[in-house]
Amino acid sequence: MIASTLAGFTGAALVGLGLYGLIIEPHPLRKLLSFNLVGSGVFLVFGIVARRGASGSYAFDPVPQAMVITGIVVAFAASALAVALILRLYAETGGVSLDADASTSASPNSDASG
Amino acid sequence: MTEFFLAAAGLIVATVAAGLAMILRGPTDIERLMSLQVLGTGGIAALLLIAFATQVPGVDDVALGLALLAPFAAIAFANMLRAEDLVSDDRDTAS
Amino acid sequence: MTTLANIVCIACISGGLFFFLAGTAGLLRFPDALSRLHALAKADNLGLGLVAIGLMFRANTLLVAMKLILIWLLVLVSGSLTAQLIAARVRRVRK
Amino acid sequence: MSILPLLDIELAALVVMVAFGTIAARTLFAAVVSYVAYGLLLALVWVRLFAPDVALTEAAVGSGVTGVLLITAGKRLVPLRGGLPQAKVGRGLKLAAGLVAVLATAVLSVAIALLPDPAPSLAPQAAAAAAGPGAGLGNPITAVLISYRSFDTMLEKVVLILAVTGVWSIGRSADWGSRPATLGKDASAPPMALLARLLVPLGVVIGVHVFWVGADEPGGAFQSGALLAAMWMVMMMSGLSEPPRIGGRSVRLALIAGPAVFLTVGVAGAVVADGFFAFPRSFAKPLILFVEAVMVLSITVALPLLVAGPPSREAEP
Repeated sequence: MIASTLAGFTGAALVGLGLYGLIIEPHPLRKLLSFNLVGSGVFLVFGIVARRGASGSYAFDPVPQAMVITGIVVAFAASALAVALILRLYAETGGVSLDADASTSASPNSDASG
Repeated sequence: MTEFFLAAAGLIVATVAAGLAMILRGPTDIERLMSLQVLGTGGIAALLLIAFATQVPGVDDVALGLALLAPFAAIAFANMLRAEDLVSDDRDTAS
Repeated sequence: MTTLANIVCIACISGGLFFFLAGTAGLLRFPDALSRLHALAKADNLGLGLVAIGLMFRANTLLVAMKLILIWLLVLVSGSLTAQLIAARVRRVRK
Repeated sequence: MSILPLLDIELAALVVMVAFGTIAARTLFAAVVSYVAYGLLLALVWVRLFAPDVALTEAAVGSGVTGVLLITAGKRLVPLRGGLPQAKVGRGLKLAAGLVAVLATAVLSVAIALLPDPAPSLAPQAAAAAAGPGAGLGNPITAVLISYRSFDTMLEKVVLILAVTGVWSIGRSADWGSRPATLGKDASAPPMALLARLLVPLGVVIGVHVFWVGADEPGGAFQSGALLAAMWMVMMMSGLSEPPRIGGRSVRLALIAGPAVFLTVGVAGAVVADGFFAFPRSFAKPLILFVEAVMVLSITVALPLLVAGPPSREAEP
């Protein structure tokens, strides 16, 4: 049981780290990476719920474990959509920030002059 | 025997994780790629050792999957290296 | 007979451990990329190979033993070819 | 005194350290390499939690394919180098972010420490479900996925399809019907082509094997589909194959085949027998394997399409 609780605390730490990165990283792809860290931290917390639910002949509760697998696939689908949005934003505006000031200062034109 | 497997797994993980210092240190992306590759191989070894020690069923297939995925990531990263000039960190952060 | 098998198993895994250690040490300490690549190959080929051979003594079925060999072969093939890719890239940068 | 707790502590510490490395890395490339390493270590943790199914999914989808997705996106953003939003992050914001992070971690940790004992478990129900409609499958997770949460599994495939639709819709209207941008720009290196030629046939065999044993052991449709998708992407990245034209009928058919067959079989169960997915036990295993095989096809097609991105006219020769 110690192993699963430890993994739970690891998951909690990952959520914290991911949140921090999500807030302070300026690069959108790295924000996305941080977001995935939060996600896997949550999965880990959920995973220990599965492990703690061991009963009978099972070493784990299969229901949360199956949901973690689904979660990983859905997280990937969301990441792919986010990447596509970021790339289109770049193609349209030449920048990758939603902040109006930041995106003009980061546009290729002003970049070449400055 | 179980304890020996676990100790060996722990040592291998610790060893290859030391190589991960190169991901932060560099100096170039080539070193980062290499440290990832050694982690991949060591990870497979550790996975097999842990699985044999703790009797988790079906891990041989997981190890097979990892062995397939290690070159998968390596090809993608190597592709990335050819696509752009190899930049050392200094130029990257200076820009 | 089983004691002999155990001894060989422990010897092989210890050997694998040594090569992982040596490979990572080389990766961290060698001066240039190509020598590091050389060190990396030791961990890939011999490190995982010896661990796999050691574990084969503990495999319950022939299928598991075959999978261990397949894992090693996969890493062997992909390791040498990605090393080739990386080395080609290193040479290009040097020119 | 066993060595096992030490190993667990080592793995946990390493996972957190590498996650930190992902955030602290100086370049995007270093961050993505860290992230892939992180996924690999996390897979080891999952094996320690007796979840090899999750370990394989995490390694394949969570780390491998996501890593390739991000590194490909980074490559496409290359012209941006130097033009990144350089908004300096102030000390105050860093402090606030750190506070939020610590708070979230603390709350979660307390919640974990206070988890009820004995833990509530759906395992007995799952065992019953495994004996029910999903019968004939020895792997409890597969049994759960196929019967206990049959709708959820199907909807999750629909999420993949929705994501593909979303990614395609984000492309320019003028580009509709063309190929996505290539994954292997100057991948003419002979070692890479040789690696792909050696790896892909082996990978397909392993993928099918993982699917086949998935019924009774760890493995199954997700994992198998992810491995096969990775093999297709290896072919794309080494220049042996190009992403398909998105207008192609076969591509679209392969995408929706999984959910379509799933629904058809389920509804047929309601019509022929006495409920959704209700079939005679002798029928169950071959039928479920058939449905899952089509699901594998859909996943194998969906994942590389998500990585390849929206259609782009520039990809045309």
